[in-house]
Amino acid sequence: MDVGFDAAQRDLRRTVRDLLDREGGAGRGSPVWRRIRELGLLGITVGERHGGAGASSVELGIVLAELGRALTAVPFLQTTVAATVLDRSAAPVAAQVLPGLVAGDLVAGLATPGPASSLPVGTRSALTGVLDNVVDGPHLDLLLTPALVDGDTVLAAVRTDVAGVARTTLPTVDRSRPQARFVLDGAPAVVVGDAAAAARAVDLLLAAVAVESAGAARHCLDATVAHLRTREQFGRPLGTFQALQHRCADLAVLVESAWSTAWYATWAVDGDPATAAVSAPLAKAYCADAFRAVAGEMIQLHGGIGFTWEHPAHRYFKRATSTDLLFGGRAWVRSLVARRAGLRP
Amino acid sequence: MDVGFDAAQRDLRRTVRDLLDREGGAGRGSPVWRRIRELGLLGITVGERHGGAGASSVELGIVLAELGRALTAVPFLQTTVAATVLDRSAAPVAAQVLPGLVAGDLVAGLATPGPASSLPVGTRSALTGVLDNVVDGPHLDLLLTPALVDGDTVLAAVRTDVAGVARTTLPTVDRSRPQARFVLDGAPAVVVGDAAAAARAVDLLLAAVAVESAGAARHCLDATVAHLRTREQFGRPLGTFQALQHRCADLAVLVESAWSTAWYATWAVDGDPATAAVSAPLAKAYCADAFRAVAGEMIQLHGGIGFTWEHPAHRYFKRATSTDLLFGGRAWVRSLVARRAGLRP
Amino acid sequence: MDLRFDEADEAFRREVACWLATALTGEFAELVDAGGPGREHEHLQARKAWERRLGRDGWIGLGWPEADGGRGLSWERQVIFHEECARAGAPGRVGHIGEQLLGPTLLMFGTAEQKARFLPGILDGTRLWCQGYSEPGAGSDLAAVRTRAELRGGEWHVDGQKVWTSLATEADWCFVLARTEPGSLRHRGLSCLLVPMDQPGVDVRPIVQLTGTSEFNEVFFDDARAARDDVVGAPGEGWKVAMGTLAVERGVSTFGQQMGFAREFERVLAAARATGAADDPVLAERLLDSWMQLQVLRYTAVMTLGAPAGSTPGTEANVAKLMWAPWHRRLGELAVDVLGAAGTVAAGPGVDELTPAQRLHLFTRADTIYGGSDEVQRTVIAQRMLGLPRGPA
Amino acid sequence: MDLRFDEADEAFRREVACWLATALTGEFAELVDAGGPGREHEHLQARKAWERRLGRDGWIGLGWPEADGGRGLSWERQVIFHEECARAGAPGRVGHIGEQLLGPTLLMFGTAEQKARFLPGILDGTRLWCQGYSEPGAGSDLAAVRTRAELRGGEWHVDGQKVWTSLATEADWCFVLARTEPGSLRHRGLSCLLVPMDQPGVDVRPIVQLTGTSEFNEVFFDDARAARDDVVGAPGEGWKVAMGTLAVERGVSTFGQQMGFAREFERVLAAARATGAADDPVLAERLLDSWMQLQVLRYTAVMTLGAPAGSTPGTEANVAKLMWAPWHRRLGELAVDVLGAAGTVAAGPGVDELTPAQRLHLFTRADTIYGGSDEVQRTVIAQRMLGLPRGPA
Repeated sequence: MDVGFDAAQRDLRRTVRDLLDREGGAGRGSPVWRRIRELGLLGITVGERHGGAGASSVELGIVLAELGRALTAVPFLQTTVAATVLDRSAAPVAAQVLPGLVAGDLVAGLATPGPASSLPVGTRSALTGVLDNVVDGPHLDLLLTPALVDGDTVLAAVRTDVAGVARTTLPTVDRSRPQARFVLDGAPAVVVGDAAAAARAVDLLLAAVAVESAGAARHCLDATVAHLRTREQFGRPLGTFQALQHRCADLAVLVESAWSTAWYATWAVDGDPATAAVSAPLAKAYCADAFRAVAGEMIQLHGGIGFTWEHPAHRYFKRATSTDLLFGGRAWVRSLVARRAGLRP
Repeated sequence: MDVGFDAAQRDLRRTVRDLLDREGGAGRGSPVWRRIRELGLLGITVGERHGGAGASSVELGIVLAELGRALTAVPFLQTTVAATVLDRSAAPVAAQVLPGLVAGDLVAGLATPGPASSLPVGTRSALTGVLDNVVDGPHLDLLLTPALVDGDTVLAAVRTDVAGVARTTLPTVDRSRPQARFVLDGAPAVVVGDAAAAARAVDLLLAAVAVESAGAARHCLDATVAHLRTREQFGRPLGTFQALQHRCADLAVLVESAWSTAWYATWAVDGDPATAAVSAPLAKAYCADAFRAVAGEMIQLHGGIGFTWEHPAHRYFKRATSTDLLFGGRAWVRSLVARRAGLRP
Repeated sequence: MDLRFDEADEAFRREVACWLATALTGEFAELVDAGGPGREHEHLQARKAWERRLGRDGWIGLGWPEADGGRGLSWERQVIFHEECARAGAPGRVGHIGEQLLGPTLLMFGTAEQKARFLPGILDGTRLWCQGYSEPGAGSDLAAVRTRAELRGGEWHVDGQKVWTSLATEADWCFVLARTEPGSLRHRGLSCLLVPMDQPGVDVRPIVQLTGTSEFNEVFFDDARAARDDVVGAPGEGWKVAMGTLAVERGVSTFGQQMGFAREFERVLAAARATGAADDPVLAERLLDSWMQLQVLRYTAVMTLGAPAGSTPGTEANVAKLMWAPWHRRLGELAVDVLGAAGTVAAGPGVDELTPAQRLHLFTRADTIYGGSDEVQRTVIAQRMLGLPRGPA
Repeated sequence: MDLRFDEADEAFRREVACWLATALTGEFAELVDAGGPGREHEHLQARKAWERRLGRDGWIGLGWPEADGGRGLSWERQVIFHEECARAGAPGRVGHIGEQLLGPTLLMFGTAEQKARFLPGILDGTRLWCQGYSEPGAGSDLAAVRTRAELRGGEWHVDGQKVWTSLATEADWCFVLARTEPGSLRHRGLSCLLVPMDQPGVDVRPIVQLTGTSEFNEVFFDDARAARDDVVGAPGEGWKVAMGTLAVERGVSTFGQQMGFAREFERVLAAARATGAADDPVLAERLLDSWMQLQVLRYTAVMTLGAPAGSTPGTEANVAKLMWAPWHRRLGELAVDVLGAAGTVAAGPGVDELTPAQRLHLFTRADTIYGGSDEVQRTVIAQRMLGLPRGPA
């Protein structure tokens, strides 16, 4: 067993953190996106034959945790998850698009997972259905989605700029996570994987969301503790008040355990895929809860200032909410855990 | 509107508290039961024509809250609830047994309520079925129970010392609340009320349990606060530690609101019976939750000593648990609220 | 004990309901459900007109003594008025700071001359007030007030900054807690001054909140002036006056607030039924919890409002706040949770274009902070109600 | 990062499992699931024999240095041993205080002579220890220890009272934290003494717990004696030694504890299925929460146990305790709640005749108190892990 991060992984974290501290913006035209492309981070998990770095899900998680911490609004999570999925695919389309994804010329992503009843249906080359609340939808050139073809679940790829695909950008409360609705009406599609590949893609997505959220939750705690150390009321730092200390301790337990759970799932998607079927949805559910709790307390423990637009607390709070409600939502993700753990039929 | 207790009600409370501070014991042979009989408290709600005091459910609640506070183990709640129910009944048996109940020569009680599927069935004069977990069952001479007769719900009375009734005393964790199981096998029965009377009887029972629990919960908080005021650790009273102050404040909110809710329901069973259909089960559910929470914190905030047999904390904790699990249990009582409030079909 | 309104009260309820049904029409029809916490920016001109209408028809100062221009009505009737207003969706008040905070403070501490000058403008709904207590360094710790006022040339010169001042953009006057004895510490040396807002030394800057809207403000005083006599209570007794103001916050209006909560709950329930979330067992349980707690809020208000003084002196309001604020915040969470993914989609692209559910979700985060944070309420309850001893320092 | 056990470790796992399958038979068959917290009173003689069997076959001191008689195994193998013991239902240890607390303390602070005298009896399972730290006035506040010891006539004379001493009735020796410098305050002037239990000056009185059983004891020292050299560390350095002991509490045994928790959870789940409670949506959700949290406990133990030292120094154990203790307490609540009314009926009329579910429900109330209460853990985490400043006094 080898629990820690190695030197290269620690270097990667430092590099990404430095980058995100320096560069800002949102979306595909932003300076931060340009630097992410330049550093080759988009191909981090993609095999070298497609121009990637061939690293594992752990390295991907390191970048995601930092993006969560900074709440950077770029389509990195979606693109790298899609690229990882395609890198495992034998479909010819994978080899065609992967260089563009690695270079950042193309942006791809997964449709929001959910119950089978919401999947598009059709043939192996044309799909019909509605894909709603697709995260980073306004940016996507390529959309991956589980679909029902002749009664079987497959993983399909759909280009977004073709006839048969109508995209509507949705306004969002969490402005760091844009969304679109896609209406597929006999949209041209190619199959890139079977039902197992579709399930693994969702597991990867959920683990990625978990580790991103864990990074964000950790930042909420750090920022809150820093505030309490310096802000004075009643003639002394707020952080000396025992009631607040004890609440921070409970948050620390939540953050530490969410962090461990997210990393376990992130490692498992590559390191032990069979167990990821449980640990990935479990991590998503647990980290979303933890993130909502700590972001809520971040506002509360900052007092009035935490309630202003100017202070970043609300951005974490809105991100935490969207993390919980999107990606299948709370009930569906928990039902995955319950069924896969054998707790429910 | 008249919210407070009047002078006579305050006198009653003082009388009962003094009595319970002085007299102890458990069950029908105890000194405390003898004094309760002597004071005529068993007939508190019974009309004067049957030898009672003709007071309202509020006066009954005053006695119950004190019994909850002291955790006195006598079949008062059951007997007075049964007597109140019978006092409203036109059945001849009511007039026959009420003088005995008022005098304390007879002890009666209601079977634990629950879903209709668990009711005994039969004719208007003979019932068959199992009545389990009957509170104070070992003491009861007369048992009231809703029953199904020709498809209708009625309220029936069954003597416990006759052929066709087999009683088994059950050992209990909460030793202040004995139980028995009654197996009725064509047991002789008389109908003492219709379906509405059966429902009102259950509402009264639930309100009575609520106000008894509210009294007990208030005592748990009082005792815990008293302990924290005096017990020193780290060179000062535990009660000066802010984290403990804030937890006590949350308990105080729980206790105050449970107290108000219990009194609202207790008043409503006589003062506004239509609303008691919601407020009585709601009060039982809310007060049981509050009582469990405050009794659990009573152990925690007393530290090791609260974990010993010698300290009374565990008796309140066990009583709180049995309060929640008995009298229909948590899910059933909440489902009553949900249905009667129109939240669920 | 009798927890019902009597028949005469119920007749009064019908009178209020009839008046509202008539009045909330025409120019005021658009005001149904407008205003109030989280929506304070809506329809301000019409709500000011509504305030004058209330005053004209005698619905302001119901509980004030008749000698002071009020109607001297019982607390039951005041409750009924607030309940019926909430039930009818009458708009959030813009005059409530005058009616419910400054007015009672003047009734307690004001001189006859002050009452004669200031109460009529409140009662007829023409003069609006805001409250200048909190400061950037004095939120939970009000005694840390640093705004100072000096009596020079026959008038008070006020300098400092207030914050979280609701409706400061609309108010004609502000009652300001200021330090009038230089060098005084904590609770001593403070005074409560009545300061006109329309003067060069007063600058109001709205604070943009996490909802993208503004209803709280910063108020800057830069050599602002107040008349020598416009101090409530004696100079230096401002702490006593401020505590008096805070003690009257909430009370009979609680019932109206709860009626408003019930309307909000009904909307959340309707959304849950529309989306099918009401059939999800976990959400159904949360809806039931929320509804039950709302009844508990009401039972508790009924049982404590009219309770004989002295049982748990003065802490009923703290208990009530610590019940409703977290409840309301949880309702906000439930409001978006029953919508699921749809709960993340805004009403439009503007930063302030939120759906009612989202506004509830976001704005209720303030409930546990303003008007005495949950933490302050807990300390007050622990020390004043339970008698737990203060810690060191 | 690789969070799996390697193949050689898995081979070791099979070896342990085989040994347990063979050993837990015959005279030891009755010990399956016996003992441990809440059941410490069960089968004591057989469990003492089991301890000697463990020692004979080399299963005590797996992680101790080979030079000190241990086997010098990796933490992975120690984890595996604890996991397999729990999986097989091996009985609660009676020698764990010696192996897991005193032994490591002697390895850190003991002299060569002390190690030679005391470690073999622990390793062969023949000498049992108990821990004399807590006192009636020194629970959470260990520095308030008042038991005193004085060096007179070449030996220590010990007077005082300890409390919450597990297995004191069975122990041969006790390590006692005592004040050896008269008039010393708080952390100073304490020493850690090794005191034989079988002497006239030591009196053990069992404490009857809310379960009706006893596993904690009071231990009274009335001029009890300890040899001059039987002090661990220098006289006066007892605080350092005691803190060292507390720091080694828990660690690899956490995994065995979690495996035991999993067995308890399975029993609760089975009961819920048998009663139909598993179909009640609220209880089903609580069962799922419990199961998920149990996985989180394991993930957290995996990720922190082997983490490089220095990341969050020394507070992993505090985080772990604040996770498992409330979790276990909630499992106890769930255990009776899934039984409903039947959960209130005892196994028999005796005060200690509880069902396993009831015992879990009642005994887990102690989990959040002993071994550092939740409150103490929170303060340690806030100040040592998060770096929040101490308050006044």
